[in-house]
Amino acid sequence: MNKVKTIDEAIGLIKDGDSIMIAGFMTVGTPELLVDAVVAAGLKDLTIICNDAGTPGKGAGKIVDAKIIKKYITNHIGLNPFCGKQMSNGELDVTLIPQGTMAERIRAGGAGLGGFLTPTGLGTVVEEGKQIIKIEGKDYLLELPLKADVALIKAYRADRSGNLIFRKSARNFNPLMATACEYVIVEAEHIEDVGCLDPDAVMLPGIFIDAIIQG
Amino acid sequence: MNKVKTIDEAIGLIKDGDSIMIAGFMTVGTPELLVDAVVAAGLKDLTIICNDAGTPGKGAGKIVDAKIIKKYITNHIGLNPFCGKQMSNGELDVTLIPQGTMAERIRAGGAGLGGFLTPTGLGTVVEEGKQIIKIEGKDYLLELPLKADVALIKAYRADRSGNLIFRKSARNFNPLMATACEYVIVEAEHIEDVGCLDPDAVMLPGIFIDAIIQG
Amino acid sequence: MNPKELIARRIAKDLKDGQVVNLGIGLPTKVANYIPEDVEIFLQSENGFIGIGPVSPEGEFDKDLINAGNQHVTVKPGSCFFDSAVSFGIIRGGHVDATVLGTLEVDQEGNVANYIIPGKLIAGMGGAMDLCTGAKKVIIATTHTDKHGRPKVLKKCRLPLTARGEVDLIVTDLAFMERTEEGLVLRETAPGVTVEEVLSKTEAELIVPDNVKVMDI
Amino acid sequence: MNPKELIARRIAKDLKDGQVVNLGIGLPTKVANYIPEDVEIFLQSENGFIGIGPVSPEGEFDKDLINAGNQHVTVKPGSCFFDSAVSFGIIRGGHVDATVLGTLEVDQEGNVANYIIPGKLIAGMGGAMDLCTGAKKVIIATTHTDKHGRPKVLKKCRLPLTARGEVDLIVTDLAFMERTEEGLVLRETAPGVTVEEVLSKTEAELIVPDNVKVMDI
Repeated sequence: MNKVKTIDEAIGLIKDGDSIMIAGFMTVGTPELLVDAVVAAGLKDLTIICNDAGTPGKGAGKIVDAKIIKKYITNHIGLNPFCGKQMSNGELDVTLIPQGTMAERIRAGGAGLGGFLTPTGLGTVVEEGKQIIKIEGKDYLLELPLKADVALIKAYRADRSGNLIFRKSARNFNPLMATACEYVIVEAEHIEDVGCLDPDAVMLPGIFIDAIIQG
Repeated sequence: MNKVKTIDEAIGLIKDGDSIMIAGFMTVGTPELLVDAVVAAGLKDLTIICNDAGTPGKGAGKIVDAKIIKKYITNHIGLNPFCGKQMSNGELDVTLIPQGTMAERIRAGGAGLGGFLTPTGLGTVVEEGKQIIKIEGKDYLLELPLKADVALIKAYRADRSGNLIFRKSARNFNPLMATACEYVIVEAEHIEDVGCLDPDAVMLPGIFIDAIIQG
Repeated sequence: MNPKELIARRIAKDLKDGQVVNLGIGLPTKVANYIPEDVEIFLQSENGFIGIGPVSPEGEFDKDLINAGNQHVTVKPGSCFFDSAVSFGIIRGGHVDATVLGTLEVDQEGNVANYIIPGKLIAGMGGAMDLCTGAKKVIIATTHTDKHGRPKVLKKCRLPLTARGEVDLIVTDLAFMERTEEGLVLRETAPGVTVEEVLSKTEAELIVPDNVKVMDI
Repeated sequence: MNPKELIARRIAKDLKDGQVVNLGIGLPTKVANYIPEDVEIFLQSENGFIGIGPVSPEGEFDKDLINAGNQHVTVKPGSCFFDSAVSFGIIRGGHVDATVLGTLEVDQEGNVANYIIPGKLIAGMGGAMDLCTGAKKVIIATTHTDKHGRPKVLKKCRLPLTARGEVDLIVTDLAFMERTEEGLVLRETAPGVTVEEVLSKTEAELIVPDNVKVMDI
């Protein structure tokens, strides 16, 4: 099972209006070539789910710059003033959710859970419109799973079947997003033959990966 | 921070009536020396949480044989006829929960979640007494977190601060249980100096570990 | 042909290249022996890995490597290990294309009962409830009747359920049956077995279309 | 002494050997510089690791290694990396002993507001909501007044909250305050600062016990 594709083949299946999860934390662990290709493909009306808004000209920031986003779901846009400006002047619909809740919602989406109870956000705007459930005398917010059409992720090493190893803090949202999307493309720094990776060291099973491109 | 202890020091903090999670799947990944020590210590009225009941004379089976259990929470006792017999004749209170729900409940306990929604067990005895919550037209059971006083886990490699690496299918419940218990003892096959483990290869951060014994 | 081999062969034919499959203990495990050479299947073991290979040669087992049925096995190139929460995230999350399970009872509504006979056999559900709920396709592999000759494919399960309404296919030594919106349909009979014989040994109401085929195995 | 150094030094004194600590962006990050040599602290970075070391030397950074404040850092021996779900499992699960956060406003009920000024500054909460809710001890590190000299320690926060009732300690350049069941207690004043000065620059109602100490830093 060889999932290595050209970047055009891999990106060609993304459509206008798709929801796309982009991995990375302040651009570390973000697949820059895939982000470039999404912008170059002229896609529009995208829903983007990403930890942050990258920085101007880097990471998810390139998609913000291109103004092809309909809705942005994130937890921190402080490093990208263009994102805050587009949000303030009504050009961009930004939904802010707590980082831990975001990670857990994506995990829940991938793991087939209908939701989970978290204390994070109680007493803040985050609780608006959400069900509060009391367990053993303590209140929790019911948070729902988050899924998307496409995940763009970045790995350090991949085998041709899609088993992945991430490196240092570039791991972050990568393995989570890969589980929660219909179509998953990974940009790998090193592509190796099946059997080259230590099975104990693999951080994401290849079954989650649809296409691999050379990073 | 050196957490290496003698087995007596490590086991000495467990008390009668404690709840104890024992890692392993059909005895693979179970810390046999720690289980032996719990039996030898003459502890009683324990609540045991374990994937299965081990086999007679091996793994959690040794605790079943010793008849020191008040309550057993597990998902499969098929390999230990003594457990089924004690359950049938009313000697042992066994609660059966689905394996995936068990794993997720332990994870939730460690991750500070108040519960989660799962479709597993709908329409079966598992749903008895549980809240059913409908999300986007689909029913889910609300399952609650599972925590315990003590976790007995097994690792392949440990550094002296408790960072752990597991091996092959001996990983199973080990990293989960370590996050959900007040006091965590690991039996490690190899104990190494801090700095010897590749930080990317560590499967459980040392902050979860209280005591390390030589396996 | 041995009835169990027949069942395993028929199920193996139904698996498609690239699928992720979980095989239950016993008869379902045998399906792995009959997967065509040109079909690559990723076998998932719910105790924490993908890429189950053949059973270990006698005396050469790895103490840290068993499948979910407590057999010492090997892994294929490209395998990977993970913890139990990840494993059931894979299962519950719909990333397993098919699960093959044995059973005590199965019924025309897609219910399955295979983990307990109250007062008699107490095994526990293990991962079966999660597998039935989470896998995209639930395939029941069972002899058509029990050792006393009584039907196992029922109108309604009498034993405590493992899962409600989750079964997609039932493959026995006599028949290949598919659950549809209309009910349980008899698609194929085993070589040498008549529709009448299947019907006489089945408690469930079977829909019998005009074109019931003979299993091609 | 520089006010920020004073705050960082006082907080560093409060950390205990073996604790897991998460330091927020800016002033809180400086706390790491003043941890006593004989105290081992495990610094957690919510983007996915434990064991933050010093900032990378100029020009020698690792592209895959930043802290949550986007600084290229190093790691200490014994560090380990994990994904964002594990990271927030650690935080939400109560495995972080203390978190130190800067703020826009904090109040006597333990509320904190530090992520948004509607219509003006939109940063986002990042991991701050999870950290305030999950960490065993929430320490606010802030100048006592804003750049216009207005109190930041209020009766009630006016900005949208990051967390409700979660703050344990407030450490400023003027005072060390502890939240108790009775209210916010003034425990210490900075060297050269009188209780009266603290009271005059604080909007919150402060409980002033007989034995207010001078910070020992």
